[in-house]
Amino acid sequence: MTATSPTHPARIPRDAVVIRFAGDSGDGMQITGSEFAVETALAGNDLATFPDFPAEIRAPQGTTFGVSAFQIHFGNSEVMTAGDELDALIAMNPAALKTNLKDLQRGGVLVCDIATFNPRNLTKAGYTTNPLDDPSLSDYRVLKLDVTKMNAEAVKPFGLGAKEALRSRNMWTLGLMLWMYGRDRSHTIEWLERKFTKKPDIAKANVAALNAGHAFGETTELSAPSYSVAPASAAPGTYRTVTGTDSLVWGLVAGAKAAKLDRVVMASYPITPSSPVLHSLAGLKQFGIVTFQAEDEISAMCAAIGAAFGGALAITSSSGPGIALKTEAIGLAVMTELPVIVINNQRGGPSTGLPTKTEQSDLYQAIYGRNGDTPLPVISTATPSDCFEVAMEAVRIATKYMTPVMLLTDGYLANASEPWLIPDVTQLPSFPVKFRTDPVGFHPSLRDPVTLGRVWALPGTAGLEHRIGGIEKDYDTGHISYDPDNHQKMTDVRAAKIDGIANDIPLQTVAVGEDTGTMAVVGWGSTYGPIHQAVRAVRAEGKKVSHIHIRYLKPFPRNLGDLLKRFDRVLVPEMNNGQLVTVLRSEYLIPAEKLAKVTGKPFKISELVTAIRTRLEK
Amino acid sequence: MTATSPTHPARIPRDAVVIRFAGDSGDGMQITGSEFAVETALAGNDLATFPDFPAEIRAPQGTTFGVSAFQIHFGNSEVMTAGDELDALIAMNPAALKTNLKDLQRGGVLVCDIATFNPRNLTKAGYTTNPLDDPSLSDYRVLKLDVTKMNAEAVKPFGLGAKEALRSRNMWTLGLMLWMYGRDRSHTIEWLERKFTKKPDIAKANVAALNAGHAFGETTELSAPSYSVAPASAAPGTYRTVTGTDSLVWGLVAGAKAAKLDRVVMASYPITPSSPVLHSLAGLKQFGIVTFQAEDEISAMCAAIGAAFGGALAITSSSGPGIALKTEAIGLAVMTELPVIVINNQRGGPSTGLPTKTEQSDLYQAIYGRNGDTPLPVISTATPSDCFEVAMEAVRIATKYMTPVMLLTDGYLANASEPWLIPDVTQLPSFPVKFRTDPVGFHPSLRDPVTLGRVWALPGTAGLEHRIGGIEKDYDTGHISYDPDNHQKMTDVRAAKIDGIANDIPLQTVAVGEDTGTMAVVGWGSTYGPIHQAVRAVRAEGKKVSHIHIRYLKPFPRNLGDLLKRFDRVLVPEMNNGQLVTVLRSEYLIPAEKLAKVTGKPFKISELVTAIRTRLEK
Amino acid sequence: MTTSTAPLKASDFESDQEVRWCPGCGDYAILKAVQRTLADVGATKESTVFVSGIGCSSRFPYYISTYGFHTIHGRAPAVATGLKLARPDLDVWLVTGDGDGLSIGGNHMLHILRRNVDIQLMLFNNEIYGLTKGQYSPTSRVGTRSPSTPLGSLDSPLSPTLFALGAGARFVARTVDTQQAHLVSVLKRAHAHRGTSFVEIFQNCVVYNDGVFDEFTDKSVAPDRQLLAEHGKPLVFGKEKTQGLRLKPAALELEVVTIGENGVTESDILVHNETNRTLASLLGSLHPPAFPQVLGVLYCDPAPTYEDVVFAQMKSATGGPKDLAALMHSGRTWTVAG
Amino acid sequence: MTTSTAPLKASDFESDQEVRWCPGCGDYAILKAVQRTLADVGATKESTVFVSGIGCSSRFPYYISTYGFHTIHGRAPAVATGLKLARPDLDVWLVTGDGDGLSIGGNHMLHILRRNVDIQLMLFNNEIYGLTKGQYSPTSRVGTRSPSTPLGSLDSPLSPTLFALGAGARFVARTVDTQQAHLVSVLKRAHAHRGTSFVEIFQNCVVYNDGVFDEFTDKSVAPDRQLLAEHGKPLVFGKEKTQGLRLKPAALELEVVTIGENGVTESDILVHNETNRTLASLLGSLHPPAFPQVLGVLYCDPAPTYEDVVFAQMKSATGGPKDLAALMHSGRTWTVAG
Ligand SMILES: Cc1ncc(C[n+]2csc(CCOP(=O)(O)OP(=O)(O)O)c2C)c(N)n1
Ligand SMILES: Cc1ncc(C[n+]2csc(CCOP(=O)(O)OP(=O)(O)O)c2C)c(N)n1
Ligand code: SF4
Ligand code: SF4
Ligand SMILES: [Mg+2]
Ligand SMILES: [Mg+2]
Repeated sequence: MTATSPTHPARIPRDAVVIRFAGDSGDGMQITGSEFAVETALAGNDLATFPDFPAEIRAPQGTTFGVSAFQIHFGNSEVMTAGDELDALIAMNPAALKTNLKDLQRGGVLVCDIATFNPRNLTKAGYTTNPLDDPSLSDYRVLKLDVTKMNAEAVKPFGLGAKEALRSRNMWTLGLMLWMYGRDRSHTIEWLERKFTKKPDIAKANVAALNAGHAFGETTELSAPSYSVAPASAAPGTYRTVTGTDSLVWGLVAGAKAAKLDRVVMASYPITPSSPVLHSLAGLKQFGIVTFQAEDEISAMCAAIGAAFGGALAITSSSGPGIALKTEAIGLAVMTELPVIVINNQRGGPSTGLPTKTEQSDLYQAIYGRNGDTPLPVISTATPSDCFEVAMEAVRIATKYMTPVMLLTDGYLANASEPWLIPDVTQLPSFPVKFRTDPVGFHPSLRDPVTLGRVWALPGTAGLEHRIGGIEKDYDTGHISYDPDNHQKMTDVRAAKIDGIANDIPLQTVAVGEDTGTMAVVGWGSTYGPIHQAVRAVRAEGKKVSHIHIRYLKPFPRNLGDLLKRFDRVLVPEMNNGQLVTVLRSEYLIPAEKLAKVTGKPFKISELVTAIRTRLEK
Repeated sequence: MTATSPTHPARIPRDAVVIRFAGDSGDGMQITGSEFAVETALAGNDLATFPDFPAEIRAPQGTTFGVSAFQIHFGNSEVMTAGDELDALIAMNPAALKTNLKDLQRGGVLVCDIATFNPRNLTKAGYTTNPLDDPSLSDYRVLKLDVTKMNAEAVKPFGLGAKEALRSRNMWTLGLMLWMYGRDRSHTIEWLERKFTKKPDIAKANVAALNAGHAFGETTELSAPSYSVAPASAAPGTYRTVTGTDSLVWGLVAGAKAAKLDRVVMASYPITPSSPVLHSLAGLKQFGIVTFQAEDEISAMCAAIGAAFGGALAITSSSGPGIALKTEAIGLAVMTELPVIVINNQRGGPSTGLPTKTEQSDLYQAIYGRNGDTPLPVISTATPSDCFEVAMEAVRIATKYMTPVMLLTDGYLANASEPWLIPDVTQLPSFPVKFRTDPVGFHPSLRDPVTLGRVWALPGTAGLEHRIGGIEKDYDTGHISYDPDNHQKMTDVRAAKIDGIANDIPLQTVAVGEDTGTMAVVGWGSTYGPIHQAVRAVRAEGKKVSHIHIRYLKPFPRNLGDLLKRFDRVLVPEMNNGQLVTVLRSEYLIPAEKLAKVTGKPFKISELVTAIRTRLEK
Repeated sequence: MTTSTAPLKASDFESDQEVRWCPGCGDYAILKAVQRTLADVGATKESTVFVSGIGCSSRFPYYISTYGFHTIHGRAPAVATGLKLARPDLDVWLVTGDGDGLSIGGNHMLHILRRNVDIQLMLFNNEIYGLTKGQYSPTSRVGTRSPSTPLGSLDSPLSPTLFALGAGARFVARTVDTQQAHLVSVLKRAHAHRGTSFVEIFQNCVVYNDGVFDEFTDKSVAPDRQLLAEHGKPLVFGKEKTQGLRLKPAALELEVVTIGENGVTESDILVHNETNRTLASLLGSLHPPAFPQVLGVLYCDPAPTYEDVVFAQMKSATGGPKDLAALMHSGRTWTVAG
Repeated sequence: MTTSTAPLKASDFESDQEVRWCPGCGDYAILKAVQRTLADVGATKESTVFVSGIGCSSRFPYYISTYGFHTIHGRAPAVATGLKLARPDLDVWLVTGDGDGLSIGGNHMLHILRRNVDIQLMLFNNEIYGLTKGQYSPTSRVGTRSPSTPLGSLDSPLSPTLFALGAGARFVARTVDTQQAHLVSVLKRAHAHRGTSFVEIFQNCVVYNDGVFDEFTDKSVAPDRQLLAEHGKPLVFGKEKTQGLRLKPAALELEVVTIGENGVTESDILVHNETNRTLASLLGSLHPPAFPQVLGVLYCDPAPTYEDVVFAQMKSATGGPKDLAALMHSGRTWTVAG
């Protein structure tokens, strides 16, 4: 921790803070934010971050649609969302100000690099007058700094080109913000030196910029005070920050290990926001992981099925439109009873919709979206770190029940990050698969009497030669059968197998509050954070409201119905037009109420608090 | 009507009769049955027929899986199903007997051609002993006739080859059955002469065979009596028999006419049992209908979308697996708000499933099976003739609301046939579409204030140049928009548009019985006939049971909820594992009960009667 | 509104939408060339339609003031086929990328080419998936490092030209984003050709695959690495056009020779015949440095278009019932008296 | 059970399932030939897998006593690719039809060929959709009357050979269902070839397209209408093998000549070189009556298989964390003391 200089007013303590770095795509806001997050994590705060990329690959400089932002929420106790309103906003250019100001709370700190507020940039951002010169910003604590100039001076000694010099502006800003919140900067310096080992001048310049920004805060009388946020109490152990993508991928690796499957085949076709799963796994070849970028999603799903037939842990991942293309083949996996992990990184629909925005509107598709009576298990992820456990569960269920499993996550979780207590690998669950080898009494249609899972018999095993396919098969022999009663029997067993999983998953717990009350706020997926905080808030007002978050969507936990019936009302906030609520109503005949938000953005805690309050008043 | 000869015992009058012609694929059972049906229709009976083809294209002769059958149910009052148990079975070979006997009622008439009951055929059919020689058939009135021999004699004069002679066996049998039920045979003779104009000998031989069979019945003392079935009372007008495929196709042609669209583009990819729709439309080029056999279902759906953009009536048809492949593109049609008729001829699932068997297990897929919040109207056909009206409705809704419409029919209806009062074309509804031409104030996003249907502006129209696509569009301008509130608004308007259709469709009526009672038996699709008859049967026992059959599945008719709530219980028989019942429960929170049959076969009236009775006793 | 009386200028084909490709993207140059072409061929806004799939390239229709349809990934050929079957009167252009058109859309590409639907098909080949941030594509060279192939790609790439010829295309051409004059001339040929005109445009993705075509597009080497094929003209290249292609006797292979060196004369140089499929595929398979990259119209051998035969057959289909009533009364009917 | 010690006989590869093709279907002959081939190459039941799509032809796996997967329509190449990526040790055969493989499955076919996955790919080409009762297919000739084309088909057909060559196939062969000896010899070549061995088998559909290949398969005309190409041998045909193919000088075209007539000698006849893509596509585009139908291995030019390079790259990937714990601890971590 840097001590604040004596001449400087003491830091104002805060429980939690939300700040956002916003600038042009080229301004390195993602790196700036991530580094701030690291220093914050290392300072012992709990935190949550969310990056907001522009929809365009690389929009023209200075345009509003080219703005890239990174938000971080940190505090001295459990932090579960990236935060609603901003305490501080860093706007590296007019466009960044234009697009982000609405989220800054009154009295919040606003840092602007005045050098960028030139007529050209102002018009590009759609300003007719310079907001820095008119009263429009009077509600905020504006720091009008010529970052560009001050930074240029700081880096001058290293003889960088104008362009290069400009590039380090973000480090100057980072330095200032690290000072403002009393964070260390040694890890960032370390990192800069590692990153630019081959270009020592650039490294030095960036470090100088960082220090200059920090020094500026420390030595100047700023019109904005500085703050301190005490560390959060955390369980002992080794931590790191993870995005949903990181922990999902590691969960898959852990799942393969737990299943004792040393060949993993991941077949996928790139699509936003799902591609990072493919990218990460492509970097893990040393784990015996084969990644296959197929020609399309149909091929990816079918390749996964082929790999499963061959005895590998088969994985495919995509997003809504790609999952739509996979549905016919998913039916084949259900019919042939082969284990495949199907990951859906949900994004805004319908059709191409809002590819870069988050949504959870593919639940219907996951549960109902196939021809025929074609049931399969559906599970979902709630937080970035939760993805690890859910991925392992997907592997366990798929291999134990010989079925494709739909794992629903979304674009928000894929990119959001939070600190994670790294698990002890020796303590992780283990569920080794058994391949059939004994030819005596073998039929491809043999089932485990308990799980009803079909036998997994691999090509290459002498005496188990058999044929599978998408046509209905005889219950006893596994041969093609057009027999009416057999079709009924197979339809029933396919359904019973999936329903039976309910006996093999944890009972539904209550995330916050009692298991009875005036209202249960029921969610699934990435709405966990905001619902959690909102329920806490209304409970603080003495309301008998509980938060129930469902991971297992098909089948539901055995006790879910009884649990929900112990509440006077059930409110179901979803980032879709009301999908889980429909399923709950038909399953339990309870008048669950829909609370839909379909804007491509996560719920704000405040929105939920208001919604819960008003419903309770009704 | 042929008078029965004096020496002959008088015909026994019957209200309704079910007979089935069964033989080898090569024995011409379909033709025989169809001809019997025509003569029966012309005799003024109401009737329903159902062909049962083998799954294999052309299975080896004499095998059980090569048996082809044709069933006809006719009577002196409303006939609504192809019938449960058989009054008479014609088995042209041992395999036909083996596979069909179970459906013949005790005391029923069984006609066998003994010539075919030779060791070779018996073994092929899986008989160890000849059933004609053992007591196994003692429950039936068996006519052991050497049809082969008698027919050979009858056709000898025309010097046919042995093969050719054998081929006319079916006409001999037809003649006998026409006599047995007192049907005329003049139209069949007419038809034979037309069919074989180029081969007069064949024509003569077949006519001779027909007459011989008839004469045999008339002149011989048969161990089986003959019957008479009085004509049913029918509304005046011109009738014909239609299969579901016929009336569906004509309904589409009528729909195009009503919409004043003179270009129809039907894009499809062959699949059982949907191909006949493509085949029929391919024969109607003179109506300005373009049929396009695409490279796959995705292409078919996309070509339909392109055609709709161009201003044609766009149609695509498939079955479950093919519809699965279309789902991504269907989302594009929803997003771009273009009218496309999507016909799903349902078959047994999951995956390839039971391609030649009927099922109605694609309702989930139709209502929920897409990524994103992607609502579209779903309507269904109940009987072969009903397909005509439903097809017209699909065209009306699609063009008026600018939306793809899912039309659900099934393999049973596609092939089943019944008499149809041919409508007067001048009396058919008319709903001409209006294409936008005025550039003043034009936006591609303009909507009809009432229907919320988007404007249909065709390429080629000067001043209306615009761009559409699958990315979310601005409500006002139609340009790409990533704006959060706009996405909410567009999601809401897409939902409101579809829900609004409820105000533009007939209120739900009750098919049989009162609009209140102890039980409503609620069906959809091709279960209409059996439910109807079953409900009548239990009502005859004094039970307060009504039959409600839903054509409009999304949205439901406005009054459906209230109507169902006026019954103590709601039973939902479906040829799937319980799909409509799920939708009804979530929509109206009523404890609707599932009655599932997933055997690839239609419900039997008796099955339903028993099911209703037992539920009522519970 | 457009009354489309006066001939339109290239600028008339600019839409009101802000172009959102990365600064320096090759797509800008192609956009300009297409607008120029539309003006030069006297196209009208109202009867011209641009259909695209998904990808950076497929954003194209938004930037042209004609009708446009930004469809879904890989399906533009199917949508365009349906559009032409409904409206053969329209002048349809198709825009696709190497991923959109040859990865997910390969099957539709294959079938529109063999059916020979009358459209102009522009494949923007940047050998990368631009929109999804840089994964390798079916045209990426072996060893391409990308997010999904951190150690280099392994799949041997497709040659769009050879694929199109194998699919039965009747018009196959290649050109380069930055070579405006050549680009426009090729696009005009494509527009003049009736049937599916397949045009592969080498397009530079400055962000994810910058300079991948430099080996033959870079000003410094272009003259020696490019052969601009013209029908009926000898296949020569080089600053002084002293190098040319010669057919190896009886070997069915081409070789590079220099006119004036060891007895080679003009007359030894192979003359381009754009109606010869075999020659086209030989030219299409040449690559620098050993050979020049052959650009221009490699193959053009017109055949009836799909919509022409479809509507000709419809015209000839005069049999069967003429109207709905007749249709419904065809076959066996009976009447119940009132 | 099989211990697969003693070499297996063709009959050992018959499954216990009743074969359900139409009597007289060409598929029976192919089934026999494949069983014969498996025995001859010393295949084992347990390490052999047949993967198919949907169609009459795709029923094939049920009739072979090895492992088998009857997948979904058109997707067999994708399933086979996944299988090989999991299990490169398996000997995989793929069975598809002209509809399954070239209509709905065209894209997967294209990509498995360019990737060169090591399988034997048999395309049963009967120029029709058999299973769905006789609609025309992408290989049906123009004018084919079928349920979906009552007045005759209009789409110009694909040539499987030219398509495969355009896709980058490294092994392309053609043979006929009824010519057992030739069929078996070609299948053995296909099995011996490492990579995707594309074998088009002309197969007669007795029910929906009977006799469509008679013009060159009928006993009476076969010798004069078939040219059985063999690497290194002159391309001759005819009862007395007196007719042959000659390269038209400088025209990149082939012509039929008769040895002994107007000065033509053996030496004028083109010698088959199966490593020459251009020759292969020239031979592939010849059709009776003007030319013979060329059968046999038209092209064979081995390249590394996809799975070989995939697993070689995996072997070489030694960087990065070695185990799960190391992976999860990679990058920035911090410790909270207990
Ligand atoms: C069904 C589906 N799958 C995947 C995607 C994601 N996606 C969009 S564009 C694209 C590839 C674009 O590459 P290319 O066609 O070469 O166009 P470029 O961006 O390079 O111009 C992909 C994989 C999608 N939008 N839809
Ligand atoms: C997704 C899907 N679409 C369509 C079908 C229907 N279908 C089954 S086989 C087939 C074509 C078969 O033709 P081909 O591949 O040539 O095989 P053949 O029967 O001629 O051997 C079609 C269209 C299907 N089963 N699945
Ligand atoms: S990513 Fe590449 S192709 Fe896409 S716009 Fe940017 S430069 Fe162009
Ligand atoms: S339909 Fe044709 S291809 Fe299919 S089994 Fe019968 S003969 Fe063979
Ligand atoms: Mg590209
Ligand atoms: Mg075929």
